[in-house]
Amino acid sequence: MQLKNIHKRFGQVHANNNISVTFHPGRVIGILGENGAGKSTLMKIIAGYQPADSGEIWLDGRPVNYHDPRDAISHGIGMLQQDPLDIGAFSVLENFVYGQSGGILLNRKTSRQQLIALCQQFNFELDPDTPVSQLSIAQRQQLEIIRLLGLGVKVLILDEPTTGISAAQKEQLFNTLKRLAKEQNMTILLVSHKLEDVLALCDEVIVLRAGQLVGDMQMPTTKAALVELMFGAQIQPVKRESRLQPNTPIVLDMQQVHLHDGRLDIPQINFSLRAGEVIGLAGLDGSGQALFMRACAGLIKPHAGRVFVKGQDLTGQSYHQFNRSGVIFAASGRLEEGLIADMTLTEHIALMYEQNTWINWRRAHQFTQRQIERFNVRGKPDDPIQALSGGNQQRVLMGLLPENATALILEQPTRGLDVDSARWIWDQLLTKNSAIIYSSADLDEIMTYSDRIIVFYAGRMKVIDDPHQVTVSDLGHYIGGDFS
Amino acid sequence: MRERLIRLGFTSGALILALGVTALLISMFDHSPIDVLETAWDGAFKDGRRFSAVVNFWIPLTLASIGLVVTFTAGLWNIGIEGQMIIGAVCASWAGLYFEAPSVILIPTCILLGAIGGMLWGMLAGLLKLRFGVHEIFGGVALNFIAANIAIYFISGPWQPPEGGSAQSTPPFQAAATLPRISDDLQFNLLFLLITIGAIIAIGLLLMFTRWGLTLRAVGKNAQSALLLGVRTERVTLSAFMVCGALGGIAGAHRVLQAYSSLRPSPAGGIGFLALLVVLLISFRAWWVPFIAFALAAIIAGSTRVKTLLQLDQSLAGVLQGLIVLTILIFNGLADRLTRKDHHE
Amino acid sequence: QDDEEFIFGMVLVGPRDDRGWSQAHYEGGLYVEERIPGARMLYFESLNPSDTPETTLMDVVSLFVDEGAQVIFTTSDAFEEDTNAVAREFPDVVFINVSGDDVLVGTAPPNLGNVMAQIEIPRLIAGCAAALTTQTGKIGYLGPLINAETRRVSSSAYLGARYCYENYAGGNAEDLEFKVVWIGFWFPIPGVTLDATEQSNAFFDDGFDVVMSGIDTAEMVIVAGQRQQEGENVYAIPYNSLEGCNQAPEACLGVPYYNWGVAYKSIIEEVQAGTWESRWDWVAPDYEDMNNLETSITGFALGEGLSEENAALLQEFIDELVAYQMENQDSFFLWQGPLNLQDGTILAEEGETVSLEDIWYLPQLLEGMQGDSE
Amino acid sequence: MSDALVNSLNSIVAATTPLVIASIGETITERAGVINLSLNGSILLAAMAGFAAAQTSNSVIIGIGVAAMIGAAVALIIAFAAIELRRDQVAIGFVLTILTADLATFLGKPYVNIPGPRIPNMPIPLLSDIPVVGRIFFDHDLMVYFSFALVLMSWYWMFHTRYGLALRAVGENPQAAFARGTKVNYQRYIYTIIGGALVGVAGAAYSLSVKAGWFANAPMDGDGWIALAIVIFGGWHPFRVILGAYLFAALRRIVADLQSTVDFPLVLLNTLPWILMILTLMMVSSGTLERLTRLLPARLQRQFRNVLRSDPPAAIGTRFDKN
Ligand SMILES: Nc1ncnc2c1ncn2[C@@H]1O[C@H](COP(=O)(O)OP(=O)(O)OP(=O)(O)O)[C@@H](O)[C@H]1O
Ligand SMILES: Nc1ncnc2c1ncn2[C@@H]1O[C@H](COP(=O)(O)OP(=O)(O)OP(=O)(O)O)[C@@H](O)[C@H]1O
Ligand SMILES: [Mg+2]
Ligand SMILES: [Mg+2]
Repeated sequence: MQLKNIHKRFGQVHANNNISVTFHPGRVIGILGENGAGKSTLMKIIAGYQPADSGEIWLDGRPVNYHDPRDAISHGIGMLQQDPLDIGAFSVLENFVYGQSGGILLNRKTSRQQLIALCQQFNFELDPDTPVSQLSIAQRQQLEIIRLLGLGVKVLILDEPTTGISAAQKEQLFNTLKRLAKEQNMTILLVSHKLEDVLALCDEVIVLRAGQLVGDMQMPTTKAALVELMFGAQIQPVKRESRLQPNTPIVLDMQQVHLHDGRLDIPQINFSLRAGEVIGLAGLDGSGQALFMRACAGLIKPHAGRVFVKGQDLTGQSYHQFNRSGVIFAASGRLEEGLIADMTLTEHIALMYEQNTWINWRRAHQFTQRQIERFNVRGKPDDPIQALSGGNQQRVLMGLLPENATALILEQPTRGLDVDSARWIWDQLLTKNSAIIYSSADLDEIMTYSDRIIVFYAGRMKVIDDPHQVTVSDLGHYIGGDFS
Repeated sequence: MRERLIRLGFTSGALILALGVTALLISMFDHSPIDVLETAWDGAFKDGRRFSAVVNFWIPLTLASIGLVVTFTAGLWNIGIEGQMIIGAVCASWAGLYFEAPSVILIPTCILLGAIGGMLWGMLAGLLKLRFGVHEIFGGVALNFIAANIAIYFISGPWQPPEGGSAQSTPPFQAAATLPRISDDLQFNLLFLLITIGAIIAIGLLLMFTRWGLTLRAVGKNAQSALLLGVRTERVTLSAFMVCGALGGIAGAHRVLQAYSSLRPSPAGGIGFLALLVVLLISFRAWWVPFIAFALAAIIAGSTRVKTLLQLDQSLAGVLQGLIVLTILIFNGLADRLTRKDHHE
Repeated sequence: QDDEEFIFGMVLVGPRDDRGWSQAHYEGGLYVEERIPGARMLYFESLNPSDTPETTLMDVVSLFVDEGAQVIFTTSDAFEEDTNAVAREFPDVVFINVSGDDVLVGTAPPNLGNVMAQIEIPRLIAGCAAALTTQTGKIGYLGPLINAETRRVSSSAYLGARYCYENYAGGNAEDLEFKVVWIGFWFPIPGVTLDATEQSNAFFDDGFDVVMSGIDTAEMVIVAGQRQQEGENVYAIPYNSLEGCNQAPEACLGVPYYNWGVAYKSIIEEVQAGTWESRWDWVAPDYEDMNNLETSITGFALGEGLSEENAALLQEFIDELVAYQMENQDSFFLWQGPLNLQDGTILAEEGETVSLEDIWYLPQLLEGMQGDSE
Repeated sequence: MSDALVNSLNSIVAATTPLVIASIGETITERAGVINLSLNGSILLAAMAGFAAAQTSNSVIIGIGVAAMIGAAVALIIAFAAIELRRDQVAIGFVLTILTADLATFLGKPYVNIPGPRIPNMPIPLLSDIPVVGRIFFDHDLMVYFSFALVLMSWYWMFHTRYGLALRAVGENPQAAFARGTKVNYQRYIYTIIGGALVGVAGAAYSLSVKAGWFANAPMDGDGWIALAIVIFGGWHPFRVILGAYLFAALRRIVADLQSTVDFPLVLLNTLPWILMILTLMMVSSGTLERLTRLLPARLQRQFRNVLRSDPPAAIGTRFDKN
C-alpha cells in the first residue's frame, strides 16, 4: 500500500500535510506522534472514514478510490478504533454478522460456526450470545479483529488499542497481531503513544509531527531515539518524593461500604484518605474505579456502610454536601460531564464561584481573565468552551478546581494530553496541597505521582502501600486480575 | 449583514407560505380569504370590546409563555402547562366561591391560590421526572387529563349549584370576585395587566442577571456538568417547574375570574398548548413573548367572529397558528443550512 | 328591506350535524327561516369547553347582537347560568334558554324565557319498543350526566319498557334488566368521558341486545349496525334527531325526536307581534298526530329494525298512551303509583299520580333500574 | 369462560387494534433513532382523511391508502426537518401534533356524522371455530389480522434479517452502522416513513372499523399519547408492545365496568387510565422491572433481561453526520 501526497485540513488546522509513505505486507508498522499530530486523521483516511482533501491511495500498484469504510473493507482495509465501533445492544454473533453481505435472512448457523472457528484459531473466548455491552474492552477488540478477518481484510489498522486492556490481554493481542503479519502476510498499522509497545511489536516506525511525516525508522532501535524523533528533545520522567507525613489527619473515610450498580458489585470497602495524600487508581475501564470515585464524591449512594468526610458522617448526602466539605470531583468526560459546551469561560467561573443571588459579571470576568493567564489557556473569557482545543478544555477544567479543596477526585486528569501538557497539569495539581484520588490508563503516570496505588479488577481492590515496591509490569498483571 | 437579510427573507417566506396555505384552505370551503381577513380583523380590533377580548387572551397566554421560557431554559418540555393552568383555576375558584372577603382581599387571594395550585401541580410533574424517571412530556400529558377531570369533578360534585348541576359550571363567584374593568370600553383588568407585564420583566431580568438564571441555563444545556460545577440540579429543575406552574396557575385564575366568573370544564382552553407554540416560535427568548402572544391572541379573537359570521370553524385559527410555527421552524432550518454553507465556502 | 328582516341567534352546544340534540335545534332554526318571511338565523355551533374552550357565551351573543339579533336561543342547560347573566347585559333582546328552569325558579329577568319539550312521551314509547324487541331481557341505556332531566327521561324509558315487557311481550317485569351507564357528559369527550363506542360494545358483550341512547350522539347505532353485519341480533334506539337512525337503519328500532321549529316559530311570532312574555314552557306533543311536523314538538319515528308484529304491538301501546294523555294533562302515562325511588322511598302510593313538577325535579332513578342516581 | 367474558375479550382485541398498529409503527421509527411525537395528531388527521376518502370513493382500500399516505407525509416532514435541517425532532413533532389535529377538525367538517363504508368482518374459517380462542382472536375484520401479522413481521424483520440488523444499529450506534456500510440517514428516512404510514393506517383502523365514522369530538383523541407511552412500556420490542397495548385496553375496559359496581365519582374514575400510564412508566424507568428480575434464578436472569430490556435505542433523537 502506498500513500501519495495526502492532505487534509480542518479549517485552520492542517491535520495531514503532504504525506507520502509505503507500507509493505507482512510487517507491523508503528505510527507515532504527539497529541494532535494527525495520526488518527491519517488512519481514518486510509480506512475510508474521512475523505482526504487531495492525494491518492495505491493498492497493489493501482490507485484506488473509496468513499466509506465499507468500501475500504471491500478493498481489504479494516480499522479497529480505540473504542471499538460496535453495537452494544447486539449479541456477539449479531455484531459479527452485521456488515457481512448476504441474503435478506440471517443464516445464524453458518455464521456461528464461522465465528467459533475464528475464535478457536486465535484462542479467543467469545460467547456468541452475550450482548456486546457486557464484554470487556479487550474482548470487544478481539471481536472486531475477528469480524474484520471474517470480512477478509489484508490491511489492519489499530488506533491506540492498548489503552484499557491488561498486560496479559496486551500480550495476547500482540501475539495475534504478529501471527497475522507473519502467517497471513497482512499489513498491520499500529497507532500508539506507548513506546514500549512499539518497541516490542513493530518492525518499522513512522513519526508524524504537526501533520507532517517527519521520520521513519526500522527496528530494532532504542526508546531514546524514538523520543527524540517524536519531540525533538528527550523528556526525563520525574520521580516524585512522597509528601506523606505520619499522623496526618484522615480527610475521607469509608467504613464497610458496599457499592453496587447494574453489573458491578464492590462488596466491602474500608479505606481512608489522609490530608495531602495522592492515590492512583489503576485498572481496566469498568473495573470499579469509576464507581469508587463517584462514591467518594457522594455522586453514588452506597448500599451499605458509612462515608465520613473530615470526621463528619455524610453517608447518603448529595454531591452538594460533599462539595461543601471540600470534596471536588472532575470527570473524564469533559464536554459530556464537567464542562458545558456552549457556555463561556466566564459563565463557568460564575457558576463555580458566584454564589450570591445577583451575579457580579464584572468580577467574574476579571477572575476568568486571571485564571486564563494562570493556566495558560489559549482562549478569551467570552469564548464558548467548545471553541477551545481539547488540551485547553482540560486546562479550564483544572483551572475551575478550587484552591483550598480538601480532596480532589479526578478521573483521568490527563486523558488525551501529551506528556508535556500532562506534566504541567500535575505541577499545578500538586501545588494545591489537596489530597488527590485519580485514575489513569497510563501506568507510568500512576507509578510517577502516587503515594499509594489501588488496583481494581472486577470490583475487587488491591491496595499497594508503597509504589516503590512494584514495577509497571507487576501492575499490568494485577490489572489482569492476577492479584497473587 | 447578509446573514440577517437571508434570515429576514426566510422568515417572511415562512409567513407568506403559512398564510398562503391557509388562504387555500379557506378557498376550498368557498370563502374569500380577504373576507375572512376583514372579518377576523374586525373581530379583533373593531372596537374596545373586541380589543378587550384580545387583551384577555393575551394576559393568560403571555403568563403561560413566560413561564415556559423558564422551563425551556432549564431544558424541560413542560407540556403539563395546561394542567397547571387548570389546577390554578380550580384553586382560584375555591376562593371565588367560598372565601368571603372584600374585593381587595378576595381577588389577590384568588390569584395567590391560583399560583400555589399551579405551582404544586408543576412540582408534581417535576417530582415524577426526578424521583421516578417519568419523562415530563408523558407525565405532563397524563397530568393534563387528570387536571381536566379534577375540574369536572368539582363542577359536577362538591361545588355543583344547589339546584343540581348541569356538569357545566359551578354557581357564579361572589360579587366581590368580579374583576374591576378599566372602563366600559376597555374590559380588562389592570391588576392582571400589571402582573403580566411585571412577570415578563422579572423573568427576563432573573434569567439574565441572577445565579438562578445562570443555573437554569447550565442545567438546560448539560445537567451532569452543571451538577459537577456545583449546581443543585434537582432543586433547579424543580424550581423551574414550580415557577412555570405558578405563572400558569395565575393564568388559570385569570381565565375563571375574567372569562367566566365561575369554574368551567377545561378552563385553560388550550392556551397552555398555544403558549408552547409561542415559545417554540421565539426559541425561548423572553423579550419576544409579549409580541408573539399578542399576534396569536388576535388570531383567536378574530376567529370567533369568523365562525359566527362565515361559519368557518374556529380550528382554522389553530391551523394558521400551527402552520406559522411549523413553517418558521423549517425555514429557519433552511436559512441555517444556507448560511452554514456560506461559512464553509 | 331591512325592516323586513328578522334576525335570530341560535347557540348550539354541539355541531349542527351531530345527528342528535344540536342538529334538532339547528333544524328548528331552518324551519323558522322557511316559514317566517324575512327570518334569518345566525348560529354558533359547538360552543362547549371541549371544542371552543376559548369562547364564552358572552362573546357569541355580543357578536349576534352586533349583527342585529332580536331573539337568541341558547339551546342547552349548559348555557343556563350564562344566559341569565347575558340576558341582563342585553335587556332589549329576548333570550330563550332551552331546558332551563330560571323562570320556574324565579331568577329570570323579564327578557328571558325557558322552553322544553315533553320528550318523556316518546321516551315511554321508545322504552316499549326496546322491551318488545329484546330477547335477552336486558336493555342498556347510555346516559349523559346525572341531573333531574336525565333521570326523568331515562326513568320514562324504563316505565315504558317495564309496562310493555309485562303486558305486550309476555315477560315478567321482575326479569327485565334495565341498566343505565352515565358517560359523564352530553357527548363523549376523549380522555374525559367514557367512550360511547366502547361502552356500547361493553353492553352488547354483556348480553344486552338493545341499547338506548340518552346522549347527543349516535355511536350505539353504528355499533349495533356493525354487530348485525357480524350476525348478532342487536338493536339500538338513538335520540334527538329524525336522522338518528341514518347511520345504520336496519339496526335502529326508532328514535324519539324533537321538532323544535314548532316552538321557535310561535315564540318568534309572539316577539314580532309584541305579545311575548317571559314564561317557562314544557310543551306537550300533538296527541292527535305526534309525528306531524307542523304541529308536534316531539315524536317517535319508527325504525327499520322494528319487526312488523312488534310495530303493531307498539301502536296498541301508543293508543293506550294517547288515550290516557287526552284525559290527563297534569301527569304522564305510567307515572302512577305504586312507584318507588331507587333507595326505596315512595314516590307515589298506589292510585296516586306523580305531578309534572315532581317528574321535572325527579331526585333519583326509579326502583328497578340499575345505575347511579347521583 | 362465560360468554360475556369471551365477548369482552373479543371487543378488547378489536378495540386495541389501532393502538397496536400505531405503537408498532412508532416502535419501528424509534428503533431507527427518530422520535415521531406527532402521533396523537397524525392519527386524527389520518382517521379523518381515511374516512373521507373511503366515503367519497366508497372503497375502504382507498381510505386506508390515503390514511397511510397522510401518516407517511407527516413523518416525512419530521425526518426532513431533523435530518436535513437539524431541527429538534421533539419540537417539530409537537407542532405537528397540534397542527394535524386542528387540520383534521377543520377539513373534516363536511364528514362529521355521515354514514360511510366500513371494513367488513371476516371470521377466519377454521381458526374461528376453536372454542374461546377462536372467538377472541379470529372473529374480526382484516385490520385485526393485519395487526397480528404486523407484530410478527416487524419482530422477524428486526431480529432475523440483515435489514433488521441495520435498522437497530442505526438507532443504537449510527457511527458503527455507517462503518458497516449502512446508509444511516437513508435508513432513518425509510423507517420513519414506514412507521408514519402505519400510524396513518392506525387512524384508518379507527375511522373505518373500531370507531367507525368521523365525529366532532374525535373519539381517538389522546390515544396517540398512550401509544407513545406503550412503546416505552414495550421496551421497543414488538411482542411486549402488543402485550402492553392489550393490557392497557383491558384495564381501561375494567375501569369503565367499575362504574356500575363501585361507589366512586365517575369523573375521577376517568382519570385512572392516565394514572395507569404514569404508573407503568414509573415501573419501567425506576428500575422496578430490573429489581423483579433479580429475584429469578441466575440462569433465567439473562434471558429475562433480554426480554425485559427497557433501554431506549441509544441514539434516539440524535443527529448523524458523517465523520
Ligand atoms: N473532525 C475534525 N474537525 C476539526 N478538526 C479535526 C477533526 N478531526 C481532527 N481534527 C484536528 O486535526 C488534528 C489532528 O488530529 P488527530 O486526531 O489526527 O491527531 P492524533 O495524532 O490522532 O492525536 P491523538 O494522539 O490525540 O489521538 C488535530 O488538531 C485535531 O484537532
Ligand atoms: N471536532 C472538531 N470540530 C470542530 N473544531 C474542532 C474539532 N476538534 C478540534 N477543533 C478545533 O481545532 C483546533 C485545534 O483543536 P485540537 O483539539 O486538535 O487541538 P490540539 O492540537 O489537540 O491541542 P491540545 O494539545 O490543546 O489538545 C481548536 O481550535 C478546536 O476548536
Ligand atoms: Mg488520535
Ligand atoms: Mg487534542
